Amino acid sequence: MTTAPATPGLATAADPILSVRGLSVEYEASRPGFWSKPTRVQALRDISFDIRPGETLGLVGESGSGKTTIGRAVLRRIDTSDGRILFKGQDITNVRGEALRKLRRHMQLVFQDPYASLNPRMRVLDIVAEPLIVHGIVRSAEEARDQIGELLRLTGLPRDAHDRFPHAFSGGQRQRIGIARALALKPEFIVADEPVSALDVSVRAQVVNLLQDLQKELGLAYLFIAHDLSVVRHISHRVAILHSGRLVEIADRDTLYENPLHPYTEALLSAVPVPHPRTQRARKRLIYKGDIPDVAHWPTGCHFHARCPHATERCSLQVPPLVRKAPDHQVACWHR
Amino acid sequence: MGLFILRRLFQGFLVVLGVTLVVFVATRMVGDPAQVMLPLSATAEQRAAFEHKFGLDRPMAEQFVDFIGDLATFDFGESMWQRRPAMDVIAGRLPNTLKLIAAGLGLAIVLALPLGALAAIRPGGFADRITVFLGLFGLSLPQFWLGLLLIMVFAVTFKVLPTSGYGGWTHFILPAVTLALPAAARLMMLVRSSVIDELNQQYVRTARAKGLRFPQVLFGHALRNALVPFITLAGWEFISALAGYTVVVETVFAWPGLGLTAMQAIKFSDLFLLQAIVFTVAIGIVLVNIVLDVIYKLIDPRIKLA
Amino acid sequence: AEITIAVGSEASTLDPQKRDDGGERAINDNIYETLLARTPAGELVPGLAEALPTQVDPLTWEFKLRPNIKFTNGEAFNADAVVKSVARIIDPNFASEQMSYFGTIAKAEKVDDLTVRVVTTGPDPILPSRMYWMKMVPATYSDDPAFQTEPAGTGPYKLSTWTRGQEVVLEKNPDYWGDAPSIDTVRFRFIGESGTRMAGLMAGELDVITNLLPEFVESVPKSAAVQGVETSVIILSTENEATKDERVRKALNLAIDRQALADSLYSGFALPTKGQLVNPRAFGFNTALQPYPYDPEQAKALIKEAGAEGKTVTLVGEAGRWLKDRELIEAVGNYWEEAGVKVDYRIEEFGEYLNQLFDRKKRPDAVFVVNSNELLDADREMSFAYMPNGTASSNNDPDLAAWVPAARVETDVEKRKGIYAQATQKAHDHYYLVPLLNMQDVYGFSARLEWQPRVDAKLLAKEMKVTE
Amino acid sequence: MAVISPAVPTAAAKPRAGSFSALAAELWHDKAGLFGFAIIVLLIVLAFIAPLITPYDPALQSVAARLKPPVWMAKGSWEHLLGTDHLGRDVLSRVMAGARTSLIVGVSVVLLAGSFGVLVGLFAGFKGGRTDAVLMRLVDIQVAFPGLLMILLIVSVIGPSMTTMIVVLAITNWMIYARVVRGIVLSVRQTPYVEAAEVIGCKPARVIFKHILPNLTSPLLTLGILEFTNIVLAEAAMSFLGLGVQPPATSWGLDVANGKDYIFVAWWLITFPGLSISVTVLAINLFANWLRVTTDPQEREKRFARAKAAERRRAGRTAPTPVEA
Amino acid sequence: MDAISEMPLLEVERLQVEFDTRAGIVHGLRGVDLSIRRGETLALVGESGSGKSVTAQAVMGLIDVPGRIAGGDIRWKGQSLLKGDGPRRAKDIRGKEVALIFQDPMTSLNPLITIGAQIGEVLQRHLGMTKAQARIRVLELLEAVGIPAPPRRAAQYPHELSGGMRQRVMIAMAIACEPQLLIADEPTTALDVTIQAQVLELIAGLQETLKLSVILITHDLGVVAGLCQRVAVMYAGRIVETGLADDLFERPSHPYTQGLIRSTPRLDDRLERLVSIEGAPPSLLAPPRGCAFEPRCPIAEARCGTEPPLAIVHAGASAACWKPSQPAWRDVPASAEPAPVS
Ligand SMILES: Nc1ncnc2c1ncn2[C@@H]1O[C@H](COP(=O)(O)OP(=O)(O)OP(=O)(O)O)[C@@H](O)[C@H]1O
Ligand SMILES: Nc1ncnc2c1ncn2[C@@H]1O[C@H](COP(=O)(O)OP(=O)(O)OP(=O)(O)O)[C@@H](O)[C@H]1O
Ligand SMILES: [Mg+2]
Ligand SMILES: [Mg+2]
Ligand code: NI
Repeated sequence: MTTAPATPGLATAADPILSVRGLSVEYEASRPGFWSKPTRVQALRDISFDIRPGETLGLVGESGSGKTTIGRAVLRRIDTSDGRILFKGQDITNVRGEALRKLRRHMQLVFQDPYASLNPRMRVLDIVAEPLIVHGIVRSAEEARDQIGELLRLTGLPRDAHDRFPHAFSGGQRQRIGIARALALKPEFIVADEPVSALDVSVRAQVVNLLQDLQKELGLAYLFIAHDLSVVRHISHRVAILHSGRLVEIADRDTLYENPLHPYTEALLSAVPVPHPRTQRARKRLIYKGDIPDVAHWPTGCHFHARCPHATERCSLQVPPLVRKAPDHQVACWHR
Repeated sequence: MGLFILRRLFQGFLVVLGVTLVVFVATRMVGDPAQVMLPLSATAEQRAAFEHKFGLDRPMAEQFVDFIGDLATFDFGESMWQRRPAMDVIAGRLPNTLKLIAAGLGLAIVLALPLGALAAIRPGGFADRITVFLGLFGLSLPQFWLGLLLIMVFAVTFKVLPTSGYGGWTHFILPAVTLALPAAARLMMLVRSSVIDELNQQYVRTARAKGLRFPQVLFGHALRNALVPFITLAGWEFISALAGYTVVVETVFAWPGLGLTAMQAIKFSDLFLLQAIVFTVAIGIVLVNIVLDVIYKLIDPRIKLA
Repeated sequence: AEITIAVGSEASTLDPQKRDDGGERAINDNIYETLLARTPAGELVPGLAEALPTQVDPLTWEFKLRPNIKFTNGEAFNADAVVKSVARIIDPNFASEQMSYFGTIAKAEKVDDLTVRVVTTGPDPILPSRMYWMKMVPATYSDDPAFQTEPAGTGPYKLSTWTRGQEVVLEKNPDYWGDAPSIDTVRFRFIGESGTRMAGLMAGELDVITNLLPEFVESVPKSAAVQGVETSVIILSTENEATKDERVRKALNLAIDRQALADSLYSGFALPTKGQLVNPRAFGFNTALQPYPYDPEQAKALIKEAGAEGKTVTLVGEAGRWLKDRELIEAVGNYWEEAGVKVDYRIEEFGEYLNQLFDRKKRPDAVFVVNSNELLDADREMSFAYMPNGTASSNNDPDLAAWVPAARVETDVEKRKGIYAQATQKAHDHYYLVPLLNMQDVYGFSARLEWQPRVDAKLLAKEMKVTE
Repeated sequence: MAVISPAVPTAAAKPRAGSFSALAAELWHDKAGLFGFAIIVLLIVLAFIAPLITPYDPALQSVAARLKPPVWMAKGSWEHLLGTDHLGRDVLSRVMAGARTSLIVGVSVVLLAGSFGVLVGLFAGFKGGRTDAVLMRLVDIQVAFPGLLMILLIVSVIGPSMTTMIVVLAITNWMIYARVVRGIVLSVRQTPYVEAAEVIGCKPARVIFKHILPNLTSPLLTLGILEFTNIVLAEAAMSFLGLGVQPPATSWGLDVANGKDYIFVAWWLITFPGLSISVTVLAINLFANWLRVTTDPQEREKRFARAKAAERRRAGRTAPTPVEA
Repeated sequence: MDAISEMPLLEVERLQVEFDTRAGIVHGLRGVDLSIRRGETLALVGESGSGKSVTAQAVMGLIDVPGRIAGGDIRWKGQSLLKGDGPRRAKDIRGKEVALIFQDPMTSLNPLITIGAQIGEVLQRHLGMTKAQARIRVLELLEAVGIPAPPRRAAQYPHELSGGMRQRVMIAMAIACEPQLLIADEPTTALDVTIQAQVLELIAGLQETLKLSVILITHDLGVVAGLCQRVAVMYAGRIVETGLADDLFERPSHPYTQGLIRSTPRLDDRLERLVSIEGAPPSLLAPPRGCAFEPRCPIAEARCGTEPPLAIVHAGASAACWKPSQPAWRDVPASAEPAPVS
């Protein structure tokens, strides 16, 4: 049905559309005084990955681990403190101003919250046409009516959606409006930041399927951020696991789900409940004591060492690098 | 905390400095004190002598350097109007104003907290509508009018309270009430709306789900959490009273306070006294702000004093 | 008995020679005394001097002092005290604000313990009046810094307490040389707002309030009025476009119904001026002059004739310093507009008002002032408003420029009177001024107080009585 | 068990929420708000047509007709419904004319201070970082500046007049707008749809004006209206202290100040202008109260539900069992 | 099973809750029937807006303006909490015998009060403990919910704790008076998977040791599967199906339940395309007269225009459907056919 399972190697052939190399991001946490230097929190440290055209990279991690931050950094919504971001081979780490605005035509964002991400005061037509207007492709929303109609059809919205306001739509439909807006500029790459987390199970599938169909039709590449491992499994070609600001494992989807290497990935996978009583009861679950480390006070060494059953002295002192264990499988652990 | 206070004191110092500079320039433009202070018939020589005595005949820059020098020693020169050190004049008046503010604001707080909480229990209910109306009414009374009215009723007609002046506690009642009513109304409305807000918070639901009795939910949780905005506004009331807004009350009740003195200092173009008053008040405001921040910290553990 | 008197402003010092403000005067008039005094009606009588002074030569006046008088600090009142008082007040370093009253005095000399001569720089016919204004201070103690706050005088009262910002309390001086006053304690309270003062009187907290609004005479328990020393006037500029035409100035004078203003605005507690600024009680008052009549028709005609119809007259004034000043200004302006000119009211803040008043280069078309004359001598009005280059005058009449200084040194009483008559007549005929009203001082009393207010507006507690 | 579901009536035709007639109906039900609204309309109308309908020229003096009491008092006459003042001017005419001053001063100050404060707030909130810190520190300094003293100072430098007063009040009142706007901008900037606008490549101006500004209208409206009441009171207080409007212009505060000396013989001099201030401010407050609730969707819903609950309670007294819908 | 013969602890009967909104009356609950026995774990599942939280709030007496209980009854151990002197008795029952945990632990604690004091409050209120007594018990409770270093934690404020810890505090507060029934309204949705597992484990443990009855509200079928004996499925303000968990997952009777299970993505399956239920739940402003699921139901027919009663389909399972147990989708597992009770 989709390209993904049959041809995992297909995308490899092409050059990556997006390459991230050694990316680090810091946030200014607070400025104690006007003259004093702001204190900084490291949100991301030394992140590297590639996304190839037409490919979906699933990004999974706990809340606060920095998923959104990666998305924002890649879209150049925040400045990086280190590392490089290459988009179609071009270094975009430091573009800003008008050049950045131009770049927006090629990369877009789909938001988590279908309710808050649409301006309640604008008609659907205006919302979807806005990218075209600000990039000077059309002069008014009316001019783009037909073009927008096509987008609405593509995203499965009713034909009469044009002149209605967002509040007249259900959550799933709103998410489609958001996707239509993202597609208006015909981007090659879309960051989808938890696009289905706020939706009910019964409609979640609609959006996931839509994203998959669009990918097939338009050859889009996705950075698909989610915390729900089951959904990620359905849409991704490859999956990256993020843990408190570091990538701990990145692999081809099936490899990761069937043969996780990092203890954190294992814990994550085992913690996901399966909606089948007997199976669920029979499952062996790894429940590790302890909490997710706090960004402001990251531990030394491997960030997982406090909760890890395999942790040794070394784990608490040295940061394990991300090493390649198989052609498409990298992991950051001293013990694997 | 100590560091925080130090830093705030330093910032406050800058603010005070800025304020004083503005006042220095502004006061030089107010008018010629020699004309105002001396009788209409004073001769030119007398005027010159006067200006010389107060150093007003020197270039502005020179005066300014002197002024800054004296600032360091809290010396604001002699009040031209009272002919004694400006700081002495203030020392005599400031306590009266502070007492008035304390009485007025204290009364306002005592009125506002229970009434606001009462109104918030059932928004739109009878008690609420009555208190809101009273509150809005209190907000709408011009203070000078209210003061005159109170004097008419309580001092002249019923002769139960003194009409004006400073003295025993009976003298405090009318001015304090006049000062308190609008402030009480503002505070009351704030208490009401923030308690309503707090009562809608999830943690209040938790408290109710715990089976706590309503008074405890109201006073132990909602009202307590409503205190932060309340303190902000109460502090603001204090500051604005300090910043001269007592002058109307002081005028109506012949209250020997700082506001009235400031009015007179301006009337007499008493530069030195004016500078000293503004300086004192600015310091007062800065201090009040610091105290407020510390109070916030005591109430709300989430606030970091940094 | 104890009484409470409300005054508008607080004394800034209790040194009787330093400042020139009403708050200080009200108190010190009861503590200190002068060589000469006046009866309530204004007649000069001996005070600390035994008799009126005698003139030794045109520049020298001799005073005989009463014996056996002591200041409350124990110092004796004698020639030394007088010499000291004079020397102190005219010392340029002392910078007394009262110097305008004593500018002509050169020195005082002791003849013997009870005889003093006062020497003037030129002939000064009004020296006796001046000495009625100079309070006598003790010879030694007056150099003490404490003197400013702890006064010691020869008067019927001495200071008991002074609570800054609130009140000054005086108590009877047991060693007073004159008749013992009937009031034991006098309390002065400082209340700026007239409404608040009224309230205090109505509530029975106050016994005497000054500057009672005439409307309230009916409402207060008791009241009294006396011809005061203040006269309101509008000074017209003879240079300015709008007012240089004499016909216009005349019209502006004829347009005003002074009697109506006095009757309604001041409820009758003011009198229309008799065509001059000089106070009717003062030396030099010209009895020959008549009030300008109220003739709106002629005023209109004159304005038309002068081609001033619709021209703007700038009327500079202030508000709040004198009784009903703003109302009076507005009312006068209104009359003028009826006569056909446009009035540009400039009610300025007091400092700015003074700037305009004193600005010799740019005279406003019309300035409103209230002149007060405590010395009761026409020289005051003359040098203030009549003589070109006077403090507030706006004409350049060469005659007036010559006459006024001449009168100032003329010691022959009749000749002096003659010069003033000429001067007032000239100003009257050329309409340099728009004299408005002679004000009366109106006092409000509590029911128990009995007192006849004085022409010189002094609040002398020793003359007061209470009935219980 | 068999539950027979109660018949559910289809929702009756209702005015579309948010439409004008719905608003009007809502206002009609809030008597206090309606009262406020009516007074405000009256005030505005008065301010515009006062010169046409005042019985007398408000500055017209008649020394002969001074201090006439209102018509219902013993010596009152129909000529002067609310009596005359100490210069024989018609109090009713002056009260009507005073509305104009209050309105002009209030509106100008709110507009002036509002636009400046909004600009500063927008700029600070949108730029963030150091700009924000500097601007907000400026606001702090100005807030720490003794407000009334500042007013007194400026007025004594420039001299009192209506323009001076407007400028001075604007100078001392813009900070609140800056703070409120900055706060809203900061929070609205965080909302996804504003982020979305930036991501699709909107220029900052478009983001601010198309996406952020509309969020400001209702809080600013409410704030502006409440500030308006403060200005009316401040204008009155300044005029009372002699630093405000200068004659022959009139203002309620000025009239109270002029009349205060006559409080014992002519109570109507301070009563009518004083009452006008009170009623105006009260009316605006009542209306603003209604408006605040109406522009806050959550509060608006609650108000509706409370009204319903009260209705039901009243109905409940006659029919105690809950009616099944 | 013993529990079955016993009298139910809590019974909800034909409960109706309505909300007054300007758009009209929202029929939040439209006759909910529910009962739970001692020691039983019941899951309440359903789409967002189906009325799960409102049910819990109604039981806890937290329905407030704009909402109101418009009909039906809630009985605790056989005695009504709504009628007669019920409301008064309810005050002492709530918080003591029935306790509630909210979804969002971030906002459910008072930020200005130490967690120790917040837990202690319940003890003082219901068990009449003194402050000192309460303090000791608080430490035990914190220990019991697995919070390390209780004395230090008790003196901390909510913002100093992580989300998982706060939820544990909420649980400690709920079990403080050893209630008989614990209602947990989506206790783990705001938490991460690994922490979620910890909390669920904790609830399961407590249920065992304290012999608690638990109503677990969730929309995550996976959570239900691990923890609950019985499941009630809600749709548009009604219970559309109840049954034992094992049965219900294997043989869902109501088409909605079938759809729900079918669209839940599973970690352990490899379907490339997710499936969903087309359409959206009906507006509760004007709920349909008939079966509320009818517009979305692939096997709807004419009689679905009248409301089906909640009727027993097979032992231990009831469904509100005219065509219960018929597979509504072709890809629904074959086990959906009626089968004898095992
Ligand atoms: N503007 C900011 N200022 C300071 N710190 C921030 C800011 N935004 C995010 N952070 C911190 O950076 C870390 C990473 O945040 P991020 O939003 O990327 O997490 P996430 O993985 O997307 O989490 P979630 O699943 O909750 O969306 C968090 O700990 C967060 O507290
Ligand atoms: N305060 C309210 N005003 C109006 N309607 C309300 C209110 N609270 C709840 N409702 C309505 O009641 C219905 C049930 O809401 P409820 O919160 O019980 O849903 P839920 O099943 O808990 O959903 P979720 O999974 O999103 O928590 C919803 O349709 C909702 O719109
Ligand atoms: Mg995120
Ligand atoms: Mg819920
Ligand atoms: Ni049934």
